[in-house]
Amino acid sequence: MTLTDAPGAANAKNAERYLRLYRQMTKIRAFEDNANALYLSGKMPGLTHMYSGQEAVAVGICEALETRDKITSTHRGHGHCVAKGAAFKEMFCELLGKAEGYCRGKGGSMHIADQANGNLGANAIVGGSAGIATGAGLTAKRLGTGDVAVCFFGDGALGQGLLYEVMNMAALWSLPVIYACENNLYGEYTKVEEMAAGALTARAAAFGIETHTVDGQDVLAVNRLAESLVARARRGEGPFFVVLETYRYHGHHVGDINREYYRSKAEEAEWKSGRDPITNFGKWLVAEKIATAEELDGIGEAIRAEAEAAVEYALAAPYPGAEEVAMHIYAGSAHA
Amino acid sequence: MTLTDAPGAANAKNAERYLRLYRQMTKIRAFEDNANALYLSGKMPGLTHMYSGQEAVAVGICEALETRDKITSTHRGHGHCVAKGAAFKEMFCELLGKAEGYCRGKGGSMHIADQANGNLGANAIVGGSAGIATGAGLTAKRLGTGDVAVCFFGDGALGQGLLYEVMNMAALWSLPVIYACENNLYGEYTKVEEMAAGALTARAAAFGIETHTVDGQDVLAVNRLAESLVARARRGEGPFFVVLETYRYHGHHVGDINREYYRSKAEEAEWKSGRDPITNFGKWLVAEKIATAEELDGIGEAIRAEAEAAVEYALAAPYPGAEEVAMHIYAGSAHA
Amino acid sequence: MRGPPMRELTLSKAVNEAIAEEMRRDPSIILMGEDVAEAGTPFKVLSGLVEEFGPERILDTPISEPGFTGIAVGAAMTGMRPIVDLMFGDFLFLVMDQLCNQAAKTHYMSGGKLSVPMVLRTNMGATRRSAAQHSQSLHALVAHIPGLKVAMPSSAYEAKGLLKSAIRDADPVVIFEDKLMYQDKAPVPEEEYLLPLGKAEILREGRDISFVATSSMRQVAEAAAARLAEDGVSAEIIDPRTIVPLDEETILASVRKTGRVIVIDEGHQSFGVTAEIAARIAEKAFYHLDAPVGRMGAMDVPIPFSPALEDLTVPTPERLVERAMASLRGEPVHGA
Amino acid sequence: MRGPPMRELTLSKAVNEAIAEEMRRDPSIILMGEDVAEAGTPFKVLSGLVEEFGPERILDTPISEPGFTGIAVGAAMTGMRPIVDLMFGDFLFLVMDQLCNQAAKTHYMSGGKLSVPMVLRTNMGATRRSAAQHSQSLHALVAHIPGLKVAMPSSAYEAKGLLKSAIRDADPVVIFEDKLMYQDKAPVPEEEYLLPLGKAEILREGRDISFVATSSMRQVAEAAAARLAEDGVSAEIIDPRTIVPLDEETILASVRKTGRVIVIDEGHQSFGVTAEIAARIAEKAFYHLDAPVGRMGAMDVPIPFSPALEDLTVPTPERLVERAMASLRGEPVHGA
Ligand SMILES: Cc1ncc(C[n+]2csc(CCOP(=O)(O)OP(=O)(O)O)c2C)c(N)n1
Ligand SMILES: Cc1ncc(C[n+]2csc(CCOP(=O)(O)OP(=O)(O)O)c2C)c(N)n1
Ligand SMILES: [Mg+2]
Ligand SMILES: [Mg+2]
Repeated sequence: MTLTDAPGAANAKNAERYLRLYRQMTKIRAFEDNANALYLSGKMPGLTHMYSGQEAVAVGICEALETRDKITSTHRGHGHCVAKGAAFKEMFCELLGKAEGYCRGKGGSMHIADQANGNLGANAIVGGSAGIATGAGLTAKRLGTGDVAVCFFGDGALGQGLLYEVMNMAALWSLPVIYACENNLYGEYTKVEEMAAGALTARAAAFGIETHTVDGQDVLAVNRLAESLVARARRGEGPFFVVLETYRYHGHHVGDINREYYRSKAEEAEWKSGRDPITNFGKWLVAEKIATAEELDGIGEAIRAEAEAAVEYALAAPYPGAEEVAMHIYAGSAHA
Repeated sequence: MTLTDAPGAANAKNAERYLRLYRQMTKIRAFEDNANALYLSGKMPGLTHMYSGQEAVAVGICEALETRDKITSTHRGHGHCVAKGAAFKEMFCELLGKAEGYCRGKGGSMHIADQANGNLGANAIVGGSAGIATGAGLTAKRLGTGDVAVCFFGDGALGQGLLYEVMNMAALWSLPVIYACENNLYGEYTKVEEMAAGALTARAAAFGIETHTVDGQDVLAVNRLAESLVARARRGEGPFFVVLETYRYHGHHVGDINREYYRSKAEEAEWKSGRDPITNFGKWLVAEKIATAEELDGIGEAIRAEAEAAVEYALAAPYPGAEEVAMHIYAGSAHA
Repeated sequence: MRGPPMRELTLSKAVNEAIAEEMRRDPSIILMGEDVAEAGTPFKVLSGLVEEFGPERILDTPISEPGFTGIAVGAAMTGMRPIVDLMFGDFLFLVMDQLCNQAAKTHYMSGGKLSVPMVLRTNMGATRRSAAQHSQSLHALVAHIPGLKVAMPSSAYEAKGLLKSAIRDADPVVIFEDKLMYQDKAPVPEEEYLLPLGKAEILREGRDISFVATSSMRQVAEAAAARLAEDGVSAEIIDPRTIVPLDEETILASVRKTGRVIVIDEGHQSFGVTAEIAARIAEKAFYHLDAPVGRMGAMDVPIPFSPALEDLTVPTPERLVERAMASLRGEPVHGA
Repeated sequence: MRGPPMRELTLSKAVNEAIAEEMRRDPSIILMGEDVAEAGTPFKVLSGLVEEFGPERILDTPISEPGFTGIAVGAAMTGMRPIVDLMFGDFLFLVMDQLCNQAAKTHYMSGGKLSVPMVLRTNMGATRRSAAQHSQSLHALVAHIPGLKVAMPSSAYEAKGLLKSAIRDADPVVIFEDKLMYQDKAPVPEEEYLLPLGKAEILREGRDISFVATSSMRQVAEAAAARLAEDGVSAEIIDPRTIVPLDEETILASVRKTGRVIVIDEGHQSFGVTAEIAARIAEKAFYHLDAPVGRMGAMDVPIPFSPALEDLTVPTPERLVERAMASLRGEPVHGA
């Protein structure tokens, strides 16, 4: 356990913030547990990618953002969505293709977005949102809004040339963008070192971008770094590039069950038992007397109940009507 | 003048090689002078990009290669083509769209290739041949031929994401590829520092690739570095990345006449008078007593005569027949 | 062309005016691309804009087409109205992912909550001796992707009016200017005007045969119609102006009247625009057709450099006259 | 399906066998893509190949589609026969430049001196609840580009025979497997066989109406034909197998016989494959048609995630039966 906020008095003052970090991480875990169950019980169409294990990354970063700040997300995007402020009901509705989903069921897990909270959307093209996040940074700079854009992507996205093109422009134009590389050690079924030559941070340092590496299982470390980079980006000191060292607990997607050929059960067990971001942060909260173990259990239970209720709601919710299939192709006048 | 081969005795032994370097550079200059004149007199269709000023790069590198080694070239590709062993006649025929051109007139200046000499072709997509050169390296490695592939590209091509994708794979797979970045300070009408954040060599170092920077106006320096990297690449120590500092004398293309808005006449004059690769190397040859000034003049005149004869030949040569328009779409059975 | 007398403008100047007028009106418009600022593009279409609007709104980018297109998508999603300048239409292949997987689908995938009001300006057109990678007319590719609108102005007048509409449109619009027409003049009103996307124009009324002609094929159709008129054949010419949305009604009404039609477009014939328009006519005006629907696209070959070959690949007035006569005799008319 | 009794194989296994057989025969064949080795692709199509051929011939790549496609082009130009595995057909947008500007044009641009014998294997097909970026059928785009061949197997039998021909072909071939058919079984001979590119197959003979159906639309056509047979309507089914080259003669002969035809394809209808085939039929069999040529493609909408919507976007046997009946009554039949 390497949680890094100073102990003692200061913490009491920040109790509310700490509990919010805990709650947000717990929400993500609860969301994913339910999504996984929905898939395994055949109630969820398509397939989906679980964020469990990586919660401290999304929460540590998004808690440093305002609603007006923008994020772009990935195929493994539920965590980012919850962390940026989305509600369970609309999220589960989206995963089930229901009309009350954030995208009226048209996007599903891989395209979930939450415009009102500044989430420009998950993306099913690996690295595909690097341009979008950078463009959001350009808007912020051009309009002088002081907004920041965070581009979440996995280690695998380092393979996409687009990322280098946009990081170069972000650097040339000093855009307020934070490139958040979630290194969970694998892209699908391949280890990061088989896909990426050289040091990961060197990929951004090459453009003169300031880079950082942080323990992505330590929500306080992530959050502290994020607070500082966000503030600096608002002042025009961006862009920044951060490697967050983390781990995904599930398979690449919910159907990836037999995975010993590419990673061992021992490795999984090690991360889960020793480096779980929620458990460890919970222990710290108790040790710092910010909450009791019982209070934390209570939080977990309430959130799980909320998630289950949202699932029930979403299961019962209506699908979009057939007429919606031809809606939203164009925002302007209809296609003749 | 910073020519860097050791003076004296050793040079006499290498006289033939030195004169060949001189001849090859002179051939490129003569080719370009004629190509430019053809364009200005309205005899050349389309437009073209002059290599004049950069001769030491193509020659210094290609003289370190065998015929079986491969190169890929750019829109500014005449120099690479000559340096890799092409003949004037077939080259001028190609530039004029004649049937005897290397590509039967179908490629023109921007697609000139010379398969027999290992030139896989110029490319009109900036950075577009980075994959091709790397693929040639993959072939060499897979077949164990010991061949090396050189990918020529301009500083502007550093903007293309493709380059980073393939350099990563070349590094992961230790391919015998040399990425030769000709930094002539401009991409079209824009200075390199406005297009590229950070240090140019860092772009490759990020992948753990060994990088070098060399004076691209010093043919001996270029050649010595190339000899060493080619030998090492043959032994499986590649890939390598080299920045060659150089300058183009003409506009971006033959029609780019009024260019003071992006670069000064003074700058042009400085490079031409102080750093001309042919003049300086000629002086060195004379100083080292490898040739007399008269002998060098004789070489120049013979080459210019050869070029003019080739131009005359090409101007008189026939166009491909109309039936060729539908040939070569497919190498295999025709398109039904 | 009724109303007050109009000045004559080149297509290039008309595009420049459209952008300047819109940028004055709407501060959220920015323009980005390679050498768009001081250089005003290689075609000088944008000269003067950076002087008026400054480098914050007229952004010179590195040679990173996927990157800056992606940035434009993100900027559009967050409040800007970016105009992307893609120097050659052939580079569309580089930006297809950002254009077709991202820009085109965002509105739909988000259930109507996000939109991408951007314009991608590019060009088309062969016979400039620019060879296979700088001569393509690739509009059919983007027309196939739902979510994009596609405009093909056939004159300075249309170029201005359609571009202004495109800039104001809520959706991503790709506009193809024929690079051979940049210096062609046409009357353009002094007063502001917009041309709606999705409304075809009857350029010439006729009784005997309809020509549906896109972009510069208008000139081919007009020349052919003039010659046919000498033989007493009266051809009607329809310019679709936008191929998505396609004003099917205007086209069908013309064909129902004349009973004969030839569709002319400069993209490759197979799987191109002539196919879609011909198929719709053949289906929906079936009982009015007195002859098979004719198609003239570019030959299905990469564009050759040689002038002796290139001119054979595109539709010409001579060939159109021939085919029109064949149609009047009731013979099938096919091939470029 | 005459001759000795055949075993039944899944399409997935048939593809695997084709590759294994060819790799045994020809050492110049290599295969590259994401997770193609140990993982055998997410669809497990390639399982076992790396065990037989080793990681030198079955290359796991980073997530760099443009990069590894470019490398394949270069490898093909220098003596290898690479098979590129593109995990989802939707990623074609990422490789268009390397495929269409490079691979497709190299043979032509070089006047026949260079060639690119490579295969790009990818997939197509919606209704897997994979949403807009993992469901597209983009074969029309590549069919529009001269220099590429395009195969669309409709069964395990065809998948094997066409892939083997594609691998041996001297040109770049793009082969689209329907990802929903990977587990579908069909009889496949034990002995080696090849199916020629450019030869359509009459899957079912009929008198009253022709269905031209690509890929899995064969199943739609077969189901519809079976139902129509109950009503005494005899439908003929043609499977083009390759759309480039297109076996026009077999299609036209069928239509000349039946006088009625519907073209069914899973790409978007507008500017898609149904347009080209319909336009050719309408032109070349004009005097034999008793009803307008019908077209059924996918709706012109991004593929929605929601199961309630997705199924509406693709052709179904029910809708095909309806349209066939309309055609028999002489009514125009259009739209998905
Ligand atoms: C352009 C592209 N290529 C391939 C894929 C298939 N794919 C989906 S997720 C994935 C792995 C991504 O790895 P990483 O970026 O590390 O994210 P993680 O799944 O580990 O969160 C791949 C290859 C894709 N969706 N998009
Ligand atoms: C993908 C692509 N984008 C843009 C262009 C237009 N273009 C041709 S040359 C050039 C500049 C290239 O600069 P650099 O790579 O430095 O080569 P140089 O001309 O200096 O030799 C540009 C932008 C192109 N041909 N291809
Ligand atoms: Mg990963
Ligand atoms: Mg340059």
